[in-house]
Amino acid sequence: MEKDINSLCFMCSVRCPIQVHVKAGQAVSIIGNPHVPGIEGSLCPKGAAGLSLLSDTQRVQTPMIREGERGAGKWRNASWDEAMEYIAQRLKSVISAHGGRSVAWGERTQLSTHISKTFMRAIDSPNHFTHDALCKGSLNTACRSLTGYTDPQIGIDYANTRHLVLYGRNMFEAMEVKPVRQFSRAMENGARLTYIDPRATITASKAHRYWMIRPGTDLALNYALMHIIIKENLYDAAYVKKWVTGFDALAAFVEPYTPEWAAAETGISAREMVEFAEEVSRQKPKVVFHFGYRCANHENEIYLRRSILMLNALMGSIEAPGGMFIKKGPGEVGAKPARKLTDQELPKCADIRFDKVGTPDFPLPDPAHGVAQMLPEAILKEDPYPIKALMAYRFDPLMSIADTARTRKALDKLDLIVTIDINYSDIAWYSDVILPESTYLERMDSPQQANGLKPQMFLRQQAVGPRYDTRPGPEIIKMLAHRMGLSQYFPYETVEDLVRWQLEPTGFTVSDFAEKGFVAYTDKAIWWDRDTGIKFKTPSGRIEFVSALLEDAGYPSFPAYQAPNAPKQPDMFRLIVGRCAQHTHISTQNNLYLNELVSENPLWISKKSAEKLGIYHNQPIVVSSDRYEGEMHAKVTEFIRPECVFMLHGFGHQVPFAGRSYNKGQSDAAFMENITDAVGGSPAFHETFVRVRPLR
Amino acid sequence: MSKYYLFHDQKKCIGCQACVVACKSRQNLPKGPFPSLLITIGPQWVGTRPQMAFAFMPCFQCENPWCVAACPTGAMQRRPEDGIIIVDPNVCVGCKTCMSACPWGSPQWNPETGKVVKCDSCYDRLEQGLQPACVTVCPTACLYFGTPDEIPEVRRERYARAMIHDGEQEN
Amino acid sequence: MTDPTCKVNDLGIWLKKQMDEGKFETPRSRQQATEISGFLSEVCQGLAEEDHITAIMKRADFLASAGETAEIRGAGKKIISDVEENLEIFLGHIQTHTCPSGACPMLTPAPCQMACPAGIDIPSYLTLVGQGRYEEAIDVIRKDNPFPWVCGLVCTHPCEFMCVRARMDAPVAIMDMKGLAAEKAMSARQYKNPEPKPDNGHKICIIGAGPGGMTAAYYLALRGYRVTVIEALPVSGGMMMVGIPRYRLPREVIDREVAMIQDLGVEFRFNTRVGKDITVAALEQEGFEAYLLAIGAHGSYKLMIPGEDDFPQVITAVDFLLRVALGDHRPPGRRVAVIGGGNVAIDAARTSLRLGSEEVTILYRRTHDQMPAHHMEVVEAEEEGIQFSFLTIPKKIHGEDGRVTAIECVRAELSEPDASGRRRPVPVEGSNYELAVDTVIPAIGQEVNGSGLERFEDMRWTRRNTIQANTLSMETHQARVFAVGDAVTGPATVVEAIAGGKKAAHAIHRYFEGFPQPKFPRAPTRRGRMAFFQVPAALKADLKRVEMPLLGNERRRITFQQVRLGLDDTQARNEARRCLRCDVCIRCGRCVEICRDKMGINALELGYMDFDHPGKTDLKITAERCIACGACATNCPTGAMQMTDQGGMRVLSLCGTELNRLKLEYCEKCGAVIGPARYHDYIMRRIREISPKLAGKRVCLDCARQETGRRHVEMAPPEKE
Amino acid sequence: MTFRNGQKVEIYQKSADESWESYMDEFVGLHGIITDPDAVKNDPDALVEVSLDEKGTHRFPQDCLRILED
Repeated sequence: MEKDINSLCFMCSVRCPIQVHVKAGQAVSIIGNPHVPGIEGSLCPKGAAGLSLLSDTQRVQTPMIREGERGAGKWRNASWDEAMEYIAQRLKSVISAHGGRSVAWGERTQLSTHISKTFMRAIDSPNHFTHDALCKGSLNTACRSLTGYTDPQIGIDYANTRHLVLYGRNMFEAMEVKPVRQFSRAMENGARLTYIDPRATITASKAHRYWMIRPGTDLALNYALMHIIIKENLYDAAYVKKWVTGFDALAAFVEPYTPEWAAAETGISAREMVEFAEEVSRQKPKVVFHFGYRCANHENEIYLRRSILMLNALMGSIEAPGGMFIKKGPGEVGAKPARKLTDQELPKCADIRFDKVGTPDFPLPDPAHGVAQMLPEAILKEDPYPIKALMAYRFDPLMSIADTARTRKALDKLDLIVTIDINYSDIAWYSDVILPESTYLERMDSPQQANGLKPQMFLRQQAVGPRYDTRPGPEIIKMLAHRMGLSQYFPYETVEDLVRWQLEPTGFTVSDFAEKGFVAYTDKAIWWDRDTGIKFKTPSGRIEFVSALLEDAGYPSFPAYQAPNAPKQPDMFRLIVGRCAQHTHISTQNNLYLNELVSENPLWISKKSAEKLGIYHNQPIVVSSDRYEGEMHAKVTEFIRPECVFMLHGFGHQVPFAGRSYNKGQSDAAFMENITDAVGGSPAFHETFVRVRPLR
Repeated sequence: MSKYYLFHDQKKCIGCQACVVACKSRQNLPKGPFPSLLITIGPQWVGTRPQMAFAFMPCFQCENPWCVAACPTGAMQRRPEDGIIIVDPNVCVGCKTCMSACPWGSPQWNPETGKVVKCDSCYDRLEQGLQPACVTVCPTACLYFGTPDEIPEVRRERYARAMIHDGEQEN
Repeated sequence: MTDPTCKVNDLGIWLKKQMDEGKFETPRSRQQATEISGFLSEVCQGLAEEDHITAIMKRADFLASAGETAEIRGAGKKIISDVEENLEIFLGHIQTHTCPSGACPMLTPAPCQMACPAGIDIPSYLTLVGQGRYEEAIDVIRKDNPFPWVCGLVCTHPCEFMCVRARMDAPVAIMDMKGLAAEKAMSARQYKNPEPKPDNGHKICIIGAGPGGMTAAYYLALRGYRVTVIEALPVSGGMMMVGIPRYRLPREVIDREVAMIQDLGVEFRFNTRVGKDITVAALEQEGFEAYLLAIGAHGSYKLMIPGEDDFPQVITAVDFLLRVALGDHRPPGRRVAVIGGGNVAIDAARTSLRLGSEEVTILYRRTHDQMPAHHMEVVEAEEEGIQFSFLTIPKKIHGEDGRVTAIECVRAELSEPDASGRRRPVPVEGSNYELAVDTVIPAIGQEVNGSGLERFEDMRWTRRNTIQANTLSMETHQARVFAVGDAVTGPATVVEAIAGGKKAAHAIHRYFEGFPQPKFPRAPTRRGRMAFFQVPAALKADLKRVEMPLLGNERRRITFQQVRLGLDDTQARNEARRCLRCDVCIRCGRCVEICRDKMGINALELGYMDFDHPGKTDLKITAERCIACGACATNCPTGAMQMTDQGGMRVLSLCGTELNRLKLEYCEKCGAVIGPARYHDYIMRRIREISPKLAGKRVCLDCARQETGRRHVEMAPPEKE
Repeated sequence: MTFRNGQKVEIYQKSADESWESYMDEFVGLHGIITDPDAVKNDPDALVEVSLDEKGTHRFPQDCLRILED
């Protein structure tokens, strides 16, 4: 028997629609969902490697309970009952000694996040946090400060844009299939690409204009661009007049930031800046200054992200075809979204969060996600109170939070660490219990509310049964809740029950998804009227250059430009990090096919710097920061600025069971210092300096 | 040349290797063989622009295939119906002569089976009216597969389109 | 011949077929089946431990109980029942690393090892001897035979009959290599016992201190049993000591090896005949829980001719050799007639000569060629001056004054072959004559003397007057009583008795552990997979079997000095290199077939591979014809045939024999190896017609691909073209 | 028939002799070499030792053996 199952990929968090071909009960091929415009069968390499995740013998196959020391790798296989009983007993004793708030739950945001949030509410803990802040907490805050919307609520019309401007947004490597496909087509139709990055990536090689900017000076560039645009009247005056507040304050503020000044700071010529500003002005509003994807580089990150968004506003491109748009939900057409478990009546927790988000200490970050990198210090200093248990759900504090040694020290203080994961992640290896989750091909998940120009809803449908003794996340949490005596908040047995419950208010049923994998609330793109209808959610209802959110919290809307920190010693390099097309964060390095393509992360170092240090291409080198020293290989290249070095994120795994990735390359987190943008909430991953020397 | 033609529009290719992975996955291959390979050239500076190019290297399905001539066992065969060159694993003994004979390095060694594997243009998919796996998954749609008359005059069309748009926008 | 089948392999094949046919639709069951399949394959490759069985059964239980379809549950049940029914075979694969069926290539034992009744891992010890690692060689041998020195001197060596090298020229001198190992290890004080298991309290009584009884004593003692050996004679060794003359087997050799067994705490009681000096009831009183009868065959057949019982100078060979062994070194007479054509007759004759008899004649009913005695023994006897009188049938022994004076014989001739093809000696009427002798030693056969064993009432005897015993478990019909050696087989060989002793020790242990007794002959145990000797093909082919140096003829006639003087290190080193390593090369012929039939190159002429129809073997021809494509090595199921690149050469070797060696060429671009010129020439010839211009350029596959890729790209800014 | 060391033989039938054991049934049809004939007196009743191709060395009654070649 052969069949095609329309579902959602989960090799990364983008969740592209896929179609799985199933023959005699086995998944035999995966392609992009051909029913979805903009996908049409296509996949990225990670998506194409899905079957090797499914058949991987080096993933977690059964619940496991630690026997030796943490991290020593001595395990016994356990039944689900045994593992759940073990966790429940320990959780109960932690809660009875330290209260529900002593339990923290870290998670990579996903379709089932509402379930774990419900669990945490049920045990009266405020400490559910996600990976998001580590990726783009400051972007989230920046977006809210200007538009009242978060970044996921803002879309980009890649298909119709005439000019896309990317600040290190390496979109052809850290790729999302649909935007890549749409923008490739737009480029064929003449769309222009400007790419700004201290490192020349594949995206740079596709760009019409590439600026190898000095690292950390993007804000200087933007202040100068705004200076030019305002001075030369290159902005969309009507749009600004209608939808922007604080324009005059901005104009006054950028007055001193001339292109000549910025040229010295950024290494980009003033003439080029002016030409660029004139070009985008001609193309406006079909211009997108991309606000970024992973935006966690510097301590003033929020202000760079705000400046990018303000450039869009000056181009009048927010809520414009070929520009950006506010994503529309089912409410726009009078329909209802799927409900979530968190919509239930749940206990209200009176405690503050472990990361103090929402308190005067840390007012602006999004409490829906929290600030993950605060966890180690919170545990170590028991400030604001002791944290004693950590549930890590597809989230790895050891490799995602800067300063691994410090994080490990914090973990050592915990009475219980439980990991729910598909892979033997480093945190799984450092846990007390590992609960194996079924892969995305083996499970159904909560529906995905896909808001956009045309609100839709997608469903991950189970393609094949689980290969090992694994369970879907919602069922794992339900089992645990049951043991904790909290069943009343989890009105389902199977994921399908849950999905049915969630779909009830929508009028759709599970079977509606069978044919195409999604349902559409409307078939017509919804654009708000640019003269009257854009519903910004700021207090003023407009784009707030002068932000009430910031100013009310005591922060300036336009801080004076500060040059990036210089290295402590002249022989140090700024460490910058990034992604490649073949890997997702920390989760795919052990995948058979992806590992074969990219198995290690060499350190990019400029030819100039390498020559000075006597380092040749592929040479073993020692890289050291204040936090860590490790061996790598040098990738000597002309395509990176000499003051910085670069490494891919996600390597240096330390789990022997995941043999292909074990000890291959280095983890950027080990080198980094745990520094945070205190306003926006992101960590500053590009503020660590390292030394490099040849390995003797 | 088989009756089909695979065109790789290097301009659109971003070197992501989804094609390469899909190819391996379809044949369920272990570490080692790459029946299709993406070769990266560059980056190199062209003026102020870093330039990279990618060459997609499946089997070219030669008209007069050297691999077939070199194969002493008859395992390497050219399908009469469409000219696609396939290797019959039941006949292949792993002498690797096809690998050495092919000027493009197309036949690949499967260390698990001790036999040769190669790009067969996914003839099983073609028979079902589908496109080869590499073409199907390509995110930028830079791979085209079909009979030569079906292949679009990609470069000419692109030029025409660019002229129209640039005419609107630029001068 | 039908393809060999093995229950483990069969189950693996069946399971794979089920999976290929899509019978395991749900991934969980499919995964379980895949894992079972993997475990089965490990069992078949000798990579398994005993917990593999548990692991297989656990997964099969899952399929049988939680399988989603009736078909899957059925498959689970079949796997369980197959494993349970054939547990002996499964465990055999795991414990012995051999599968005598031939279906599991990695576990197929060498013919020599299979032929050895004791199942010694001959290829392994030959390798060790060839490396001068005598102590380890002795350890390997003693895992299966506690008498390497004895067997190194007097074994009938069935192994050499089966030696594959014999199909090329002559068998490897397996026995002599063993003797050398024992001598060298003993001399270097490296001949050691393994550590026995702790005392388990069970008491075993072994009756008879011959090779069978003492072998059982050795293996039982190692397993922690308390063993007592009861012996009627004043010496240990049984027939080894009192049947085999000293010039073949020095007493010290037996004594040293017996001492090793005594060292394990085995108690010996000499001069004690059961039923006479001690009763079975008394033994029961002592608390013996099991008995092993190893009494040998010390009775003699009679000539049944007049005069046989009338003179003290008529003495059976058995009695004569016993007497000499116990120290009576008087010559039996001046003119001695020995009657019979077997090894014992030769032994009696040569012993007489050494004691000073002036004329010793062997009288034999049939012809020289029909003598059952070992050929070398006959040759050596002839060299020493023993006379032979063939086609001679004794009729009567004459004497005077109570002394033998002559033996009357009649000449015989061979009949036409009868229905069974047998040519019988037929007396020639009137050809009687007398041979003047003063001593007659009949050596026409032995039998078991079972007196004293009457108390083992349930025990049964065969029509050959031997003890009836199951030859797999050595159990008799009497509970707790086992039997081995000549007492079971009738007069047989030392190594058979040793094999029986080892089987009996296993069986007695199984009896105490409550395990069922084996239903099939136990496969021998592979003790390792030794590295190959690297030997050039020409040397491999030309190395001749070592010639054992013999004691000078003059000394042989007058002393009991050992005749076969033993090998030296260099001889052993060369002899070990003659071994074809049939423990790895299973002679499946796949390499030959591929090279000849598939590749059409025919560079492998390995005629020795066929047992029934051995053909010509020419190890040197490979170097002339082979193109080093490696298909033979790729398809070799055991890794016997290997192709490696070393020192700038591509080398094809079969179990270390370097069949071909070609200079490597290198990629002009990156320096990677691209194989030898002859290989490329072969390909060029095949493609010449369609690529006439291609010549000279040598790049590796990766560079060829990169090159092509480079030629295919355009490097230009992504603007208007 | 007398058997001599080194002769190639076939187990061509089951033996009627009491010393034939059931596991030997599967030896029928196999070839082997005489490794220890009755070494004393060519007794047709004696058991002779045969090494079978790949199946080990055993003692057989003579009525199941047939000489393949000399």
